[in-house]
Amino acid sequence: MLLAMMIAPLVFVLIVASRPAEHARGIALLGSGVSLLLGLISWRMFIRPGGPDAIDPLAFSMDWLPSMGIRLDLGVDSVSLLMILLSCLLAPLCVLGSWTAIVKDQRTFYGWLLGLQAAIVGVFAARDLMVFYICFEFTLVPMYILISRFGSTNRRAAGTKFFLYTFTGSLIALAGLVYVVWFTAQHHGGWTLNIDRLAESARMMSATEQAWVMAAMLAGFAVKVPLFPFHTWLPLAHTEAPTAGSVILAGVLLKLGTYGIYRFVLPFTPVAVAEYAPLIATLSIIGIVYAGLICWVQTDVKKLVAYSSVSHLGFCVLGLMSLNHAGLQGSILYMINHGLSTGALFLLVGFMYERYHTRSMNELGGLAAKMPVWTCFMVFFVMASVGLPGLNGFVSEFLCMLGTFQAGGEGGQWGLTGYELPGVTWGVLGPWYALFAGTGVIIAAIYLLFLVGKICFGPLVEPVGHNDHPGPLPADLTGREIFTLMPLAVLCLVLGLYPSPVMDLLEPSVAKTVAVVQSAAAGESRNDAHIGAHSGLDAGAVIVSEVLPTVDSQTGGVR
Amino acid sequence: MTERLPLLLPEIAMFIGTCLVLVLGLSPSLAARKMTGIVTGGTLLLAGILAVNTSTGYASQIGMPMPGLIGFGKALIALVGLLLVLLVAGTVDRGYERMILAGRATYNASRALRAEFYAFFLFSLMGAMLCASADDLIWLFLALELTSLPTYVMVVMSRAGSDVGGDSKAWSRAQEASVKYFFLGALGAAIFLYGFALLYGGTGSTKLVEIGAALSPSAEPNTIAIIGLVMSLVGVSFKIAAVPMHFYTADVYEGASAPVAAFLAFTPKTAGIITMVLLATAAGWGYRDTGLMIGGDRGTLPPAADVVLWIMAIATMTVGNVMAWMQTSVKRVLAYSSIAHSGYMLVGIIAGPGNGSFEQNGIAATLFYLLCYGVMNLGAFAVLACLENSSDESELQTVDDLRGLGRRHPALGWVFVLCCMSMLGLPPLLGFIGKFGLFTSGISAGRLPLVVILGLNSAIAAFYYLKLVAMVWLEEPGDAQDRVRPVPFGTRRIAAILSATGVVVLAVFANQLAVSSQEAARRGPGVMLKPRSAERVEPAAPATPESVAAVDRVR
Amino acid sequence: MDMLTTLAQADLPAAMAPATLAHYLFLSAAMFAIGLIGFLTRRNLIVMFLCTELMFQAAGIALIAFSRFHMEQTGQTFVIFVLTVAAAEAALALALVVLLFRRRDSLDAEQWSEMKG
Amino acid sequence: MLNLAESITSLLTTATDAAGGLQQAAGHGAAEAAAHGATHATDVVMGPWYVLLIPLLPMLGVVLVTLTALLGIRTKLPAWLTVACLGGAFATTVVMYWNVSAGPAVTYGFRWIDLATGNGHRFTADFGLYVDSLTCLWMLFVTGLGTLIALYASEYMADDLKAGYARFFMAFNLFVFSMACLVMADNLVLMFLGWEGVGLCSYLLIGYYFKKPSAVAASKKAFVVNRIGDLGLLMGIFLTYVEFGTVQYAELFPMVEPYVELVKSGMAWDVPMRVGLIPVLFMVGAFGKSAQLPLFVWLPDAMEGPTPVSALIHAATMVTAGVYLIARTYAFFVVSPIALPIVAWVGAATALVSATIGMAQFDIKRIMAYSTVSQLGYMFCGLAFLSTAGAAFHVLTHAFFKAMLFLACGAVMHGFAGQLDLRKLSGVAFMKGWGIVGIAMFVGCLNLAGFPFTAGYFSKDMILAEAFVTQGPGYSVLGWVLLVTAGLTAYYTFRVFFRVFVGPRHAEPGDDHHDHAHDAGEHGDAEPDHHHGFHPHAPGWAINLVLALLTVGSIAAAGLYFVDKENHGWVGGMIHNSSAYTSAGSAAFLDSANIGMHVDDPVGTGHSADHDDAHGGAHGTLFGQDPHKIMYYVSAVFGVVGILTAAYLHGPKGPLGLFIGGRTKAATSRADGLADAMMPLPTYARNKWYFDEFYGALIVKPLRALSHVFHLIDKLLIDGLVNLIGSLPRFVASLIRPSQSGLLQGYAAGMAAGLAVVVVTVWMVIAVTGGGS
Repeated sequence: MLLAMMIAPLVFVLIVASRPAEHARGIALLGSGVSLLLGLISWRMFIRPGGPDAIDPLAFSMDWLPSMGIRLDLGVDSVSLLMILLSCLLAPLCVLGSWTAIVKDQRTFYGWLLGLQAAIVGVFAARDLMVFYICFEFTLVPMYILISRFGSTNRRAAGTKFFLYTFTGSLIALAGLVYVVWFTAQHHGGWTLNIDRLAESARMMSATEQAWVMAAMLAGFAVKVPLFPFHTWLPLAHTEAPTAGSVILAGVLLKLGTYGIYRFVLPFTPVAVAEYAPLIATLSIIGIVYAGLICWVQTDVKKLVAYSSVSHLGFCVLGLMSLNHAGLQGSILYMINHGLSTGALFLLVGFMYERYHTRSMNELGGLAAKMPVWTCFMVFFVMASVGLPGLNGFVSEFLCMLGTFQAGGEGGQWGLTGYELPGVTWGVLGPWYALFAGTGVIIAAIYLLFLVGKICFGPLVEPVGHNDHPGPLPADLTGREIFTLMPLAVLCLVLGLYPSPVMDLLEPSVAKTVAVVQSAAAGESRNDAHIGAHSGLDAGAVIVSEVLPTVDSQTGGVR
Repeated sequence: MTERLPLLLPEIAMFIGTCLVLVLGLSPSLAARKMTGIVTGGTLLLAGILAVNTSTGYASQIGMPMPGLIGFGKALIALVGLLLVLLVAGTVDRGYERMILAGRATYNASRALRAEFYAFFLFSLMGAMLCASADDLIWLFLALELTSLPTYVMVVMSRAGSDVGGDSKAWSRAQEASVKYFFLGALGAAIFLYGFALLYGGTGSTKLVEIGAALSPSAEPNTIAIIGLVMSLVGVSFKIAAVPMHFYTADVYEGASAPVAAFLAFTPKTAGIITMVLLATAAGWGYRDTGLMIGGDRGTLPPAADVVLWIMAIATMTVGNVMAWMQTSVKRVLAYSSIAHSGYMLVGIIAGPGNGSFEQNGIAATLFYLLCYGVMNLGAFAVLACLENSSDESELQTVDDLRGLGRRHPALGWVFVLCCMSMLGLPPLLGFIGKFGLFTSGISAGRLPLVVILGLNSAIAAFYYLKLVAMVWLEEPGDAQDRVRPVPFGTRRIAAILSATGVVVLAVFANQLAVSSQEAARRGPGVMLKPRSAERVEPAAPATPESVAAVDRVR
Repeated sequence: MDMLTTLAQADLPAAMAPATLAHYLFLSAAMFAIGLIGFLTRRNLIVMFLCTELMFQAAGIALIAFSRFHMEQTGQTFVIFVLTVAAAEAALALALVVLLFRRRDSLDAEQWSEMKG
Repeated sequence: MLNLAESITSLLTTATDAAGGLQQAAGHGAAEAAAHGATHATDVVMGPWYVLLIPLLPMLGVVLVTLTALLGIRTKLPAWLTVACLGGAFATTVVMYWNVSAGPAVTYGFRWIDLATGNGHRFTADFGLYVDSLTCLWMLFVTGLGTLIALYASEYMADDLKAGYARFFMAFNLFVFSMACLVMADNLVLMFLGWEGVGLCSYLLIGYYFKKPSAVAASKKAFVVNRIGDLGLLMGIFLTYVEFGTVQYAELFPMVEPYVELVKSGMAWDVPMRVGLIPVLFMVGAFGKSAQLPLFVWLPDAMEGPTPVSALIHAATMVTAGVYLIARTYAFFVVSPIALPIVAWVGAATALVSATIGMAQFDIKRIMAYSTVSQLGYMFCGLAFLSTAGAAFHVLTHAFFKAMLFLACGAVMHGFAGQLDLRKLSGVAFMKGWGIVGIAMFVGCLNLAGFPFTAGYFSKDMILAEAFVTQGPGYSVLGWVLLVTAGLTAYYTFRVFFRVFVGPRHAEPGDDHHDHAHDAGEHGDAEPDHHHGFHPHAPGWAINLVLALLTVGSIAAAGLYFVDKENHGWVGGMIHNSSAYTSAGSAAFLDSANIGMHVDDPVGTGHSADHDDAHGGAHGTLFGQDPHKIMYYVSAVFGVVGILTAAYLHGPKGPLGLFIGGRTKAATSRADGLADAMMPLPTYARNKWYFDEFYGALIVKPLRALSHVFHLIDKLLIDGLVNLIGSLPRFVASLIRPSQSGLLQGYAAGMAAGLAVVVVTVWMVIAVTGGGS
């Protein structure tokens, strides 16, 4: 099934390539629709009754390069599945959103859009390290082309910077990951690239090794997220990218970084994470505040939204660093929610750009008078982005901050006695982190309302000469555009008011990860104190092997 | 000595083919002369088939140092050679044949170069093949020289008639290239020859196997042999265009015509890499193949050689990539990038064979990468060979000449982009898989800094490859690009498309190639290292039964 | 160092006594160095080529000396091959030199420095 | 070994917990609701299903109104739909009130945020409604006033039928929904949803006239300032969860009881600091939402919104959310030794400061806004003085009379084209058709001024008396401050009445001649034709009806004081049965033990309005008398003096100026001379003591400058660093490039040098390793 989801877009790429350009968008819509359909079917199959022990029809496994241990190994847990669903949802919306915006080279555009979709599914579905990495890297190409070929004036520089920055980072990450593979081969039963098996053995690495491996992996993932101070490529890329590119970039590609942290950094190097979580959390908080404040002084709408992504994903990383259930669930929800709301914001900005051909806030204002429907959506998604309770952003932001706040039972700000409090969990952060991150919520309100106040409200300002050249589009949104935004709006509302199905789905996976991280890291710190560092590893190993099967059998673990 | 003959069947076939080509080339009939190319191709095909059928078992029986390498190396050379044959079509005699057809000249056997060109072509490839079947320094020396000498001539020849077409600059450049290539080549040859002499002096034998025994850790310290070994490696690095012997590369590739540059980027480099692998294996790398279990002794390079190779690898990668960053000429970009690729391959040689399994085997990774490199690099050069300026039939010079190639000539554009992306190491193309092998083996050997530098270099490389890709694919062609037209040699296009196909298809089916290169990297059982003293045992892999069992990979 | 001293003090046959292996090696090294320095300093292509020949022959001397030292023939065989190759190179070099001289009426190596960077 | 075993055990526990959580999560369904309710504390019963209608009906209103907008209906239909929905909600509330039991009841809606947190606990914040009498009290006036004001707005907003009518009513409905969530939530997080939801509606409605830059700025300011408070509240919620492991009221309140007991037994300082911090954090939220110092600056600006909005949201309901929060979580406040004193001081300071500002304003709506802030200060003081009932009663009476005052002002504004300047209006009550407005205004003013025997009089007295009864740091000083403020309130209230509603008839229309405020931005620079052909249009039936009802209501509200005398009035009774009482009742013992530590009698015979039989002990006095008894007279004196002052300074000549007034023109009065004499204080007060400028200079501007600096840092330093690293290869290349000179000998020299380096390296390595390999 997952394989079909990877192949289907590729088949449609071939069809796009073989048909005339004017059919490209229709075929692309069909293709992305098919993948959405497949995604929904997968979801149905995933949540079917029968429990996790039943044979999983989604998974796929095939030898590819056995001499390098590379297997085409696909499977999902709930986290991956949700991310796949998100990308499946955004793909047709991107096609619809670009329906009239892309006029030249439609085949290239839509072909690569579909190719990107296949790669993204691959990233999330990969159970094999190399399949993950291959897809992870391959996403760069379509994105590079979308930015560099279909972007605005400074597109080439933006595309190159995007490509080189993330490529460099991920090569270092590859070194770290391969080190883990080698470590596994040396000490734990031979050469394998299976992510779960690697995770099990990676945890046996010494604290120093883990720290280095974590640093290497973060070099790849932190750039992708992007975590402050590795974020400077993002505003540039977003500003220059075409609407669909921005949507996918913000909606899914950035999540590859946080997903990477969740999938690799946490389970591979729990001890190091526990040690350096305060540092990473501090960086994310700086990012939240810093990027938020920068948003406030932007004049380019898209750049503002781009910086807001930096700020928002700070919450996401913060949640991951809390290393507890609430933080992790919040973080994963955040990935989805940010994809929905920021994706929608980019679509909206794109629709506006199509009409006014400017993104400068100095040339625009009071568009509510001309585009009431657009304004409604804008306010709605801005509120989702601000984290208004009742919409999706709140749930995830709340949980991220809650996770951060309550984390700190041992080595964190609650101190060792923290366990006496019912709400304190294991972790190394604490209330101060949550408080400082919380200022980001205020800042988000400041800059996003600044944005809305400037371009939606106030006296009408339009670019000079705008009325002289009316485009083919009506002043307000067309039915197609509303249709594009509607699913996102509905999902924002549903996930804001009734997130429990998603959260229940996430709970087993997250519980497993948390158990793994906490047991390894907690084992390490206890043994550090009493037995000494080296034997601590063995103890951690024992603990993990004792605990994991238990968790597995009860939660289903990874499918 | 005759027991070696069965292993030399490909070379013998090639020699016969060469003679045939030389004879055919004398014919006044154009059709017969055109047959030379076909005969060359046929010869290579035959050699390739013979190479594939080389009996590794037999080779190890007669004590070849690396029995698997013989078949693999030759097959690899024949395979890429076949692509090269397609590519070099029309390199020589183009203007002359046209004059004959137009009746402005009559056929004169001493002016026609075609036969000689193909003969040299085959000789050079034969030299590279002989390297693969070498077990002796003398053999190695002769094989290397046989590889190089024809190439000097080919560089001059490649532009011999170009002033007829109107491109007088090319002719002068070809001469400059050949001067630099020949003289520096001689200097390089002298250096590795001197190294060979010292190696012989230090060990008392020219046999690689015996040299290896003399250099083994348990033997007496042997300064002369070590210096000889290092000098040989440095001298041979001329062939692979590695620092500090890389200076000629860019100028020579620029001066030679694109097909010949492609040839230069592959054939001597292959010979050089094979030589280095043989030397490194002789001087330290080796592991015992103990039946079911692979593992145990993986040997070590002499520290001096290790340090020198380490420096060379880093310098080569870095110099190649940063210099390529600065270039405006396409061929110079590709030349410097080929320097960088040599640096990558040196990483594999430094990493050594590990426990013998592919993913930890640097030697296998190097050999595998050699194949990848051969295919993808050839593809990039092939695109250049497929295009010319309509005014004077001169080759494309600057990167800007490629602007909008993907729009004007989509097929060539795709080939170029795919090959560049593959050289960049972008998954899932062939180059990535090659580089992945180097990555894993380097890390397995505990060479993390080296691997990280390799990674960073790939990133630097990404910049200029991306520039090329963007130029070809993303830019709109301008008026200046109107004069670019495809050359009238269809086989070149076939070569280009074949290599691009290879970049994709071989990646999918890379496993067989990986297995073969793993076989090729295996040291013959007849040449086990002498047992070493206890304190030399690598602490990383204590040879307990558990760990031995652990290394037996679970797939 | 140890190897060299061992060699220098080696108990050689009486006929060779005045000249030890070390002498030959120093000669060969000197020739190699002279060849190298000559290659670097002379501008004339023919002289430069001769310098490379000098380096080849330096290797040859070393080979023969080692061959004698080890009391076996491989080294000498090697030298024969070296000479052959040197001859082939010489032929090539001469052809090239003629070609170049025709083009530029000069054999100054600096004449050919159009391509750089 | 022991450690190992321990850790294994603990880990196994963790894993099991996680699994347990899963099983719990697995089978959630309708039946789960019952189980859910059952897990609550024992004295909490399942609530009836129909209370869900109270939030749902306004939500239905949102949907229906949105549909009308989508269908392009341009009639008053949205207003009628709103009135119907809100009326339905009100009716349901009344039913709820009738059926409310002694203890709290929880009605379970659906799962919202519910997850295992891995430490053996779950974080559960579902959509559930917690109903006790406090809920009923608040919901009664929220839905009741909501219905009335919707009716009023149906006429008031009629000018906008073409443009924003549906938008207005959608936000209006959404507001009532959010308010219902806020008030009825059974947990802190759902309460927070309502809390932020009302903020959103406030934002949308303040910025209703979105073409007016001032309205947009005001809406933004309101939202952002509220967010600052919200952050405090959020942190408070987190801390609550950490401390108690739950955020559900039903589980929470019993857990606080032990601490209350602790305080009762005189060990107030033994309560953990964290617990004491919770109310402080809640307080920050309350100060933001209820516009207390230092976060009050948004409320006056919020008057940019349409007047019905000001009446409902910014006077009657939303701004009392802070009071509600404190009342709801009163137990936390009681156990904290610092929380209530802070509330008291802040409340009193706010009351005084905003009253002084209100005295100097000319915009009648702003005067009302400042008076709202001031009255909210009273309410906070009431809470702080342990008089939850007084505070709640004041909330109720204030809701009625302030809504009425606003609506009356709104009627004026509506009738005189947006004119709000009291210098340009006079004698409005005597114009044709304005009678009801005048009466309503008069009754409202009497209430606000605390004129004897009005509802406002009784509710204010309850608070004022407690100031002298309750022991606390400087509470008696605060009592005097509040008394003076009461006088000031009376003055500025009647200043408005005397200037605008009585006296010579005069009216200059405002800017919004025909098109109402809606297009104010567009003809800002057009020459307004004020005096030509302007006829004020008197309010229609809807406005008059609503005003009349409210007038009756606010007069009748006084009667509530005499119902259920045992509990100090009907409101007291309501409080008595709610969570605010459970604690406040205990808190009756507290003023000595907790706040008044220095007082000798710790056994606890302190006072509260809820506790009238405890008068015998050591408590404060006023003029040596029981403050409860004497306050009726004292406050009446202050009120009357304030009114008389207003009459003297602003009243017109004649009986309506109580024969002491002397004003003959609309624009000037005796106060002008006095103001000149007091310069510059009136100017300062008119500029609200430069709070905005102060914040601007101290926070906003530096923050904005910081943003610019960050932007520069980002562009130059961080991106510059990236680019620098990016150009490193180029730099290296430029170093290497000379080696590629193109000269044969140069290359040979390079090779020779390389060889030399290699040989030297080899020698060095051999020297280091001692030869060999």
